[in-house]
Amino acid sequence: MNAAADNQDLQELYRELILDHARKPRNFGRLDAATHSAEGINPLCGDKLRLYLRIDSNDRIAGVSFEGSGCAISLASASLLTEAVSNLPVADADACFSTVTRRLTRQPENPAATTTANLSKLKALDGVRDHPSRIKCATLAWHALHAALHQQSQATTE
Amino acid sequence: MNAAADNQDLQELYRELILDHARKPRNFGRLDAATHSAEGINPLCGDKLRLYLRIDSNDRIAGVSFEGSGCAISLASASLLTEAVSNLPVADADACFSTVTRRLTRQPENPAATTTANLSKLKALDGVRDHPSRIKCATLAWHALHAALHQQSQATTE
Amino acid sequence: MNLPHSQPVADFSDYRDDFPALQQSVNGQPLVYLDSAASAQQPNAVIEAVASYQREDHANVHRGVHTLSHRATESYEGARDKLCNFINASSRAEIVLTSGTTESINLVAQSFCRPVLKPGDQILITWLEHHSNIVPWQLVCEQTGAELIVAPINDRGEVELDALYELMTERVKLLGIGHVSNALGSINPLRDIIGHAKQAGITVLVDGAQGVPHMSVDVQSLGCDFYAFSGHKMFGPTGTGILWGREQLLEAMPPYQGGGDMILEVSFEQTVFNELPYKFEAGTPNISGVIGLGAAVDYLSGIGMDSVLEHEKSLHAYMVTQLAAIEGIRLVGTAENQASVQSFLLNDIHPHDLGTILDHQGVAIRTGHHCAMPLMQRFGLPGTARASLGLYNDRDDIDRLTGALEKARQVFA
Amino acid sequence: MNLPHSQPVADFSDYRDDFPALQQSVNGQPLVYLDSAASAQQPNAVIEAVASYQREDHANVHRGVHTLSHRATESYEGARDKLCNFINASSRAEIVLTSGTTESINLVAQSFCRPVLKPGDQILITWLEHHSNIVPWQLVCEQTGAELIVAPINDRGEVELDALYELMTERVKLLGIGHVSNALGSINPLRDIIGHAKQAGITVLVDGAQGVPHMSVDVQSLGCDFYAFSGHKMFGPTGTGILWGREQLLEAMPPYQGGGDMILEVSFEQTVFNELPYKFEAGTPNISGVIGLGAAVDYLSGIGMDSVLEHEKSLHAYMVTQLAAIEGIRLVGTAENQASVQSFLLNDIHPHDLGTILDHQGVAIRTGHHCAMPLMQRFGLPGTARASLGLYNDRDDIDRLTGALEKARQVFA
Ligand SMILES: Cc1ncc(COP(=O)(O)O)c(C=O)c1O
Ligand SMILES: Cc1ncc(COP(=O)(O)O)c(C=O)c1O
Repeated sequence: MNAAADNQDLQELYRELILDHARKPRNFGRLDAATHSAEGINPLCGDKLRLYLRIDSNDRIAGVSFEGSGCAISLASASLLTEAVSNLPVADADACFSTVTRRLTRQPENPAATTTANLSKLKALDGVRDHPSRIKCATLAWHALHAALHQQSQATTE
Repeated sequence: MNAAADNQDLQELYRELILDHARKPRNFGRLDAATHSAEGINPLCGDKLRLYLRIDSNDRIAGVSFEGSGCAISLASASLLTEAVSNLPVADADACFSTVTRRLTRQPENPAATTTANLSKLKALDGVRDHPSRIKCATLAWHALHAALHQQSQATTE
Repeated sequence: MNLPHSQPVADFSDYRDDFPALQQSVNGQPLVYLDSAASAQQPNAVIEAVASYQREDHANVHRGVHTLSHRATESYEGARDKLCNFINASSRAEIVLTSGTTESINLVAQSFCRPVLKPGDQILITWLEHHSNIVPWQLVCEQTGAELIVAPINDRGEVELDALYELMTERVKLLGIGHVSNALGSINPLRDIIGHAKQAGITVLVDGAQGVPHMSVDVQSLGCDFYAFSGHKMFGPTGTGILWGREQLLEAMPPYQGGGDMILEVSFEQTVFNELPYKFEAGTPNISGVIGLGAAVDYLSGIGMDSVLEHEKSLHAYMVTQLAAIEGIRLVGTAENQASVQSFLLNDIHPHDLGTILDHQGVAIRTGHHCAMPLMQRFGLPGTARASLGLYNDRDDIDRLTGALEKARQVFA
Repeated sequence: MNLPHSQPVADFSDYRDDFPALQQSVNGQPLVYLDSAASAQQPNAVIEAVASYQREDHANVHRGVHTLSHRATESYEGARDKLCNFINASSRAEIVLTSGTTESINLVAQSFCRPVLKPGDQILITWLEHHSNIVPWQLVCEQTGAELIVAPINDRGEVELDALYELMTERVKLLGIGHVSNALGSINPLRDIIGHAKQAGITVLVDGAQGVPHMSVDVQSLGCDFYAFSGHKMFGPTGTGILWGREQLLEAMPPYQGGGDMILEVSFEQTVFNELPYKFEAGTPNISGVIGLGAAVDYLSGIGMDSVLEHEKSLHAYMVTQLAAIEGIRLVGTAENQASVQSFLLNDIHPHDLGTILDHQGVAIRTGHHCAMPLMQRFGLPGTARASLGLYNDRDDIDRLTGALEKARQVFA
């Protein structure tokens, strides 16, 4: 990050990792042979993305991708999501949803939601916790994940 | 008026003449062979009265009466009105309307509105000028008169 | 063993000091405000909440990333949460913010009833209702060919329950009923009435304009389907109101007004409406008013609505005794279960004249038809004088009222 | 000989001091408020008018004989008179008080259009419109089978007049058009447009939400039939709005909502509606809000709307020059006649991120679709960043904006 962003807070929010994932989102595009999908809409800023999942016969996420448009935070969060939940069992992915959204909204952890996933990269999103108006951007893709896993077609953050 | 009404203002409003006309309204009731009539409604307090006129071939008010219900001020004003305009030429009665409503609302006199009617008794209504919320009670019958003279069916004071 | 339920009555004289409007003189006399059923005064906490919001936090809500917009949104939505708790709604999605009881009822008439009403269908109300719980139904009946039917009341001003229940046939699509009559103070036995309506499969809207300011309201335990009330009668700002409705019903209703905020996506081909409660909140809301209303809820919660009811019941009983002692008085509305409001007449003095004479003595009452003309017709009256209580009134106010009435009697003697 | 029309520009820095919200710091920096198109800040005169009304004069309006009720009614109706003068309406009967522009437009859609629209009829709008001037028409078209048609705009954000005029056939029952675009700032050539519409026999509603706060408006000389605007964008309280309509049209329209105040007489057989404007004002109005709005009108009249326009035009020109100098900026909305609003993008930074970075530096702008999604689609954008001016802004604000944008560019470099 450029030195001109002299503001500590701002650096926390727009970390290199976030900017990198926002510029080059991973697993971007429609997923062939998706079995599940859901749309996430953030009416606050018009962010809108669609998450695709291919869940195999072992209830494992064999494929994941997203498409859509949004701010750096929501794109980066979606991109990081696809990396985190790839190859996870469905129950584990659901636990990720719970863990991540609770952390971002500063709620206590849910002891029932345990996951084997590596969520360390997602700490890069922690900066939004000091930007209440941006938390919904960071959680948007996760709500879409939750909706897709639970066979709902749409999630909004309002 | 009883001595207990120790308030000057209140005495001004509820003069003996007003109370007398309110208790025993003159020319009360439907008028046989009325040629003109109009209803006056004061939505503020639900006062509602109907004014009847019999205008003869000389454009003179040969008969006048009213019926309805209302507060002391509106009844007394209507009663005084019937006395004042009885036997007046129509144009004269219209001038009375103008003179009385202007005086009660503290507007300058209309030099064009001259009348031969004796309006001295109507000075008893002057007390309402210090009770803005009651002025409409005092003018209600006069608006009905104006409406009747001008062939409208209804007048309201709002 | 049961613990006693009654608490020591709070000292309400302290609360009175919170209301700046009550500290003034009117026509040379300390003001006695007995017109809270028309609109209540506001405590400093509400006035200051509105002013400080405007001085420090104002911006448009819901769509802004900047700090003020976020602060405004938090306070505005925070007030919704407070209202949700206050009436024990099961979800904030059920709290639709409107401009008042009147708009809340019109919303139900137009969005719930209009799309489904057919000729032959009926809307059921009672003779006690305020115009706001009559005219919206008349309009929708005219629009759809449905019929408005009215349950009778007795001479004390109580709904005749047997007759009401008899009218509850399968033709009735909605019952609109007041919680407390603004003109007579009668408190309807809602649990009973709603129970019967539910058995008959009838949707129930409660006009709670005079309920919420005076007693604790739990919409879930009441069992109704809609509950409408106004901010300005519960010590909050004008231009604010609430429609509580069951989520399921609200979900199925089309929006009432179109505009900003109530949509998720607009295109000329297709518009997707927003989630509850936003689907029913088109355009920039009354942000400062709602924030003030939130402060009013805090204020009332601090006192406790059960204490408020107890205080007002005891004051109402005192008022009835004192009024009854005046020569020539006639009480209008003598329901067994009554509080906070008393209508009356004095000899043949027109209520309007009574109002003026009392005003002269610094006593503010309402006179006229109280937006309940059919009720007045039922009693054969053009109107009544009405003294209505708020939590800030006390026995001195009642004594001033009766003293002023004595004078009026003498003026017209 | 003509006297020169231009006056010396008033010193607007004095006015800025009247706005307490602008005296604060946000995120450690003095606040620069560039979001007045969403909602304007209020001068002390308005905040104090509301608070002192509540402290001293509050009661319900229109129906009370007591002193407070009379005072409240006088102030409330006095505000209506001020609004009547401010937009040069020919009569106070034409000033319908609503909760905002959105409600005003819905009122026209439901009371003017709904009863007469038939399949085959059309409502005409433009691509520039705010959702509040789109969705109410979509709803009424769906209710009646009429069709919503949309006049195109060019890449500068100007309505294509030829195309608009071509759409003005006898099928069109109403034209709904904004005075000033809230997203792009384009000022529509209303006189021309209304002239054409009138020749085609088309009723015209102007969405004046962004007109009244920025320039002097004379509804009679504009020649339109309805003009809708909001209090909160003209430095008054939220929850207030105005529908101006020609008396003749309003007279012929059925009421919008039913309730107290909008009736003369209610019985279960027949209800007689009140006169204008009360026929359209059901229930207790936003009394304190309207009184605050009256104070806002006084405040604006004291400055003079022509001075406001001049001030904002010159400031807007400065803003455009300064923005254009930033590397990577793209101005969205470059109409020839434009004032008070500027939309833009910076490189490929999402507007939302821009908003956050600016907020960090104390600069409040709006980002997103500005309740004009179809317009955004027209430009192929998910949204823009928008800086909008009020009379209190100055060149320093613009310099702070451009400085903050430079930083944003660097963060995302
Ligand atoms: C052009 C335009 N029309 C309509 C509206 C709606 O106004 P309100 O939200 O006050 O009803 C707005 C503001 O949001 C606007 O800018
Ligand atoms: C019983 C009742 N219903 C409805 C209303 C209407 O409330 P509002 O005027 O606040 O819409 C009132 C008050 O006027 C009322 O007392």
